[in-house]
Amino acid sequence: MLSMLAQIPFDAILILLPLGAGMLSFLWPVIARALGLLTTVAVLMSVIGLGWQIQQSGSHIHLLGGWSAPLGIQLYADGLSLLMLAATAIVGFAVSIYATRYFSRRHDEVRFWPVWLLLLGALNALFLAADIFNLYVTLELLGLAAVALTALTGSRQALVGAMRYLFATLLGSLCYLLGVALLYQTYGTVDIALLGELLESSPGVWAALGLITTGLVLKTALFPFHFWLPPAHASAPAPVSAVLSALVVKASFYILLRLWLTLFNPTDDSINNLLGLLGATAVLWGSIQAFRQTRLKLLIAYSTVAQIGYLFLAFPLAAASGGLAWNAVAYLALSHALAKAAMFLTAGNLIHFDGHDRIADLDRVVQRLPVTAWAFALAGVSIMGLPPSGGFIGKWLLLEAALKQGNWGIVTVLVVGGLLAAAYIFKVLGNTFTEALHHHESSTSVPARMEWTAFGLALGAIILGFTATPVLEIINLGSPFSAREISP
Amino acid sequence: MTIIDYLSIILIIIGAFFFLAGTLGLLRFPDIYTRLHALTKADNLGLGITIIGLMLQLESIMAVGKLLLIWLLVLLSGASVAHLIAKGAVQRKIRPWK
Amino acid sequence: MSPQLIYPLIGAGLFSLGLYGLIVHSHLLRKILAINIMGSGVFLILVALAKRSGEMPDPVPHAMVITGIVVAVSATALALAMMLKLHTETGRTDLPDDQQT
Amino acid sequence: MEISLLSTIFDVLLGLSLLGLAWSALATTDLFKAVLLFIAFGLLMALVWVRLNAPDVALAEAAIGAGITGALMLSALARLNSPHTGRAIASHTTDPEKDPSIQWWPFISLVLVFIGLAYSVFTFSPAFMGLQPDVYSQLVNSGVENPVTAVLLNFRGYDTLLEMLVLFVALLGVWSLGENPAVKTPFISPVLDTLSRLLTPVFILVAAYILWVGAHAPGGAFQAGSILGAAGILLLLSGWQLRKDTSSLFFRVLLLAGPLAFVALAAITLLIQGQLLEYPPAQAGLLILILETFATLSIGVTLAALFLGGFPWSKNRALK
Repeated sequence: MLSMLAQIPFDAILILLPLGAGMLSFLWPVIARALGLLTTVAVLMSVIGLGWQIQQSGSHIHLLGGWSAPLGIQLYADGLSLLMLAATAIVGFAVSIYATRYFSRRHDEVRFWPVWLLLLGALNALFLAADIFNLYVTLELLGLAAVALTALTGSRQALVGAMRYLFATLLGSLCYLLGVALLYQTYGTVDIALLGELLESSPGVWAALGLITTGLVLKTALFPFHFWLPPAHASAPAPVSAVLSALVVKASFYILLRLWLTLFNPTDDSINNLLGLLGATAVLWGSIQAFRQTRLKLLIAYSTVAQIGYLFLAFPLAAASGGLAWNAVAYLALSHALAKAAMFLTAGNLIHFDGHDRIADLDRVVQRLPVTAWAFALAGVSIMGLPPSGGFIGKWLLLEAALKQGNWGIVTVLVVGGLLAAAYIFKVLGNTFTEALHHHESSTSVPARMEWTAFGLALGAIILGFTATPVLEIINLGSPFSAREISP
Repeated sequence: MTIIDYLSIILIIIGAFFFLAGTLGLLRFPDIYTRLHALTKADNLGLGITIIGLMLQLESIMAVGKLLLIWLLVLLSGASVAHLIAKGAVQRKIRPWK
Repeated sequence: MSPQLIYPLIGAGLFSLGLYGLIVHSHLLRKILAINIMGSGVFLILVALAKRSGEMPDPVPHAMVITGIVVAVSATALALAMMLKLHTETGRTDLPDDQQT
Repeated sequence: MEISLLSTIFDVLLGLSLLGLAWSALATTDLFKAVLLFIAFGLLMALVWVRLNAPDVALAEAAIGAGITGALMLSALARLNSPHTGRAIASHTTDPEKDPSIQWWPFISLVLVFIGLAYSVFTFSPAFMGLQPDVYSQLVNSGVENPVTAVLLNFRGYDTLLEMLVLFVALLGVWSLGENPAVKTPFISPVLDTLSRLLTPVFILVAAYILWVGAHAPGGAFQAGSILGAAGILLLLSGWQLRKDTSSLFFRVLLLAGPLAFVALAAITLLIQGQLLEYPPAQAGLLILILETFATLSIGVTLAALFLGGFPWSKNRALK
């Protein structure tokens, strides 16, 4: 029985299943909702299966078409890919449950499910890819699907946000592709592992490094390339915003991290420091902007800009502390995915309930929508980095790495960033207790399913605060961060 | 170089001359109708002559047929598109040059 | 100068030109044109460098570029449709700058 | 020597005219002119691909890069000009705020990007084989003789599967923006009508030929598909419409024929061979031809649907 389980190609299933389901839900819209839910459940199970396989036999390679590396394309899975796949599966599952009620009109449903399932497939394909050109194609699939979902409502803000997003994502992809072209034309392969063995310093490689990093940083919305993120994430429908903030921006960050770990190891510190500096600026700038917002969804979107900054703080630290900083990043990425998805879903609930998301007019939400208010508060705990939460563990690890090296700049940013996050979270929470000038006696009620999925995700972000040891063990399966520690 | 080769070269040069004349007409003629006239007429002729020149170089009858087909298709689409453009111009009440 | 040296330079030129156009122009159609020109530049660099293996060039970049061309037309179609929708909704063909706040 | 000097001059001229066309397409105030210059740019690009011994890319560029993209842009421009009235509004054909002078900061960064790229390109070694030897040595096992088709459909077939889905997602994105904008009365002309009637069979024949020949010579699914798409665009332009009783399911299946065949084959090979998209070498040629046929149909229908623009069925019909 177990040996049979070990034979099941979960990695291929993770890609084919959502893609196939996306197409079928387009052909037969009647079954789209059921098919979507079923698919996300199956994806969740497959991630568990893949995790079990990796735990049994280490990192996992799948030769596509039976052709091996330089000629063919490979799939590769280790602890890091597993972490991202798990985040995708969990958030995807929750968002799908949420969407079954959120998109209640047939007209919206028909347009949402096929694109969402294809986006899910693109995410899975991206986290399993081991080939930089294949990554380009998955990035494009992901980008166009994300833009299509952003524009779903067809409102003026959504269109403007989606258009800006489209240009940013296309520009990022082109820069990335040019970098890939230069690497291919220097070493004759697009396989990440092979490139990692071959790479040496040369002008072509430097140009490729610059282009790839710029392209991916643009797609990840690191300061100062964050301009496109708030309008897009704030104007999309709530489940889409959740996916965009929790998963899609992490996808390009994942590629950057992966390439940084395997390819651009020997680069000198100035680039690492630059990325760290941009990250620090993003933390401060994003948090201040978040605090200044008057609309809840924009506040959450700017909070994403800030939280992305934390991920980049690890780059200057990793040179000396290696695994510790990367573990922190992985943990932060996972807990941010859960917490931020929960926040956007609660914002969706509030809009559904009162028809607006003006923070000042959040009229006694605690009494009227207790579950949603709790969900927002719990997610806020993780975003602020208070114990016990996943966000706390991530920031604690990062703090440890910074203290070890005596990097007081980053320590300061971490502390100030946490305080600023507390400021904008409490700004929202405070308004949920008070009475607004205009009373809202909403007649619509929020479906229980929508409230509890948001709550579940937020609870997940809190639970991550108790599971540091097993989760870190899983992340380090197949030792994705080891290369860094070996090389001087 | 055989006599056939020389013939090809002469034909292709004549073809190129017609293209040049057609393009010159496109650039220098006063209004849309006369420009269309110069362009389609001279280019179709130029292409035909060029294609005859190229045909002399071919060995298989299939390839000759393909070239002929190309010429016919360009004739067909060139003539139709010229007509459509002219008709569009008439509908927009663009006066011919006098 | 061999074609494998001339055309990568032209490709680099097209990439930079497209980037410039994308930044300075506000009309959406022109931004879309600029993105397409940038893409052509990337494709040109990729294929021209493949010619270094002689009269039978490396086919892998050719396949990559065909993939890239199809991706480019998909993105262009989506961008044009969004531009038209934006135009019918707002009457504008550029992006307002006041979206940030 | 003389020949190579001549061809160098030709290459330089061709390259410079590419740059010139790109510059003027971006700089001209008239958008219609800009689009036309861009189409001319695409055609010159096709010529460059031929110069670089990349005939497959040349075909794809001429058909998709210049042809379909150009048609999409022209039609978008036409709709921009006359959304309701049918009269051209001058302010939308030209760029009102365009400042003809150069903006310095972007310009300086452009020059820097160019210098960096050019320098790194100069340092590349002059002879480099890439994966060419690997592809040619495995060509016998790929089932086709055209190396580009072998890479696209066999060695890197997974990329092609994802790429077809990119095209599909773009169509879904376009459709989610709304229904087809009110079908404007087509340009009625007996000449256009006759032309489309005459040319449609030729288009189909040429597409089939390009598809078939792709196994051993330049051509293949993408080129053939875009030719089919062009046929569809011509038909749409001459006023052809979907019959009201045509089942939308039929068209939806047609749209997805390529990706569906791909995913089905991927699943089957996964079950039988153990690896995704691993074809048994004996059947590889046949399997690739089948895949390409479905892909051609899908690409053709998708491109024509992209040209049409909006959702072609009314809301309630789509749900059946």
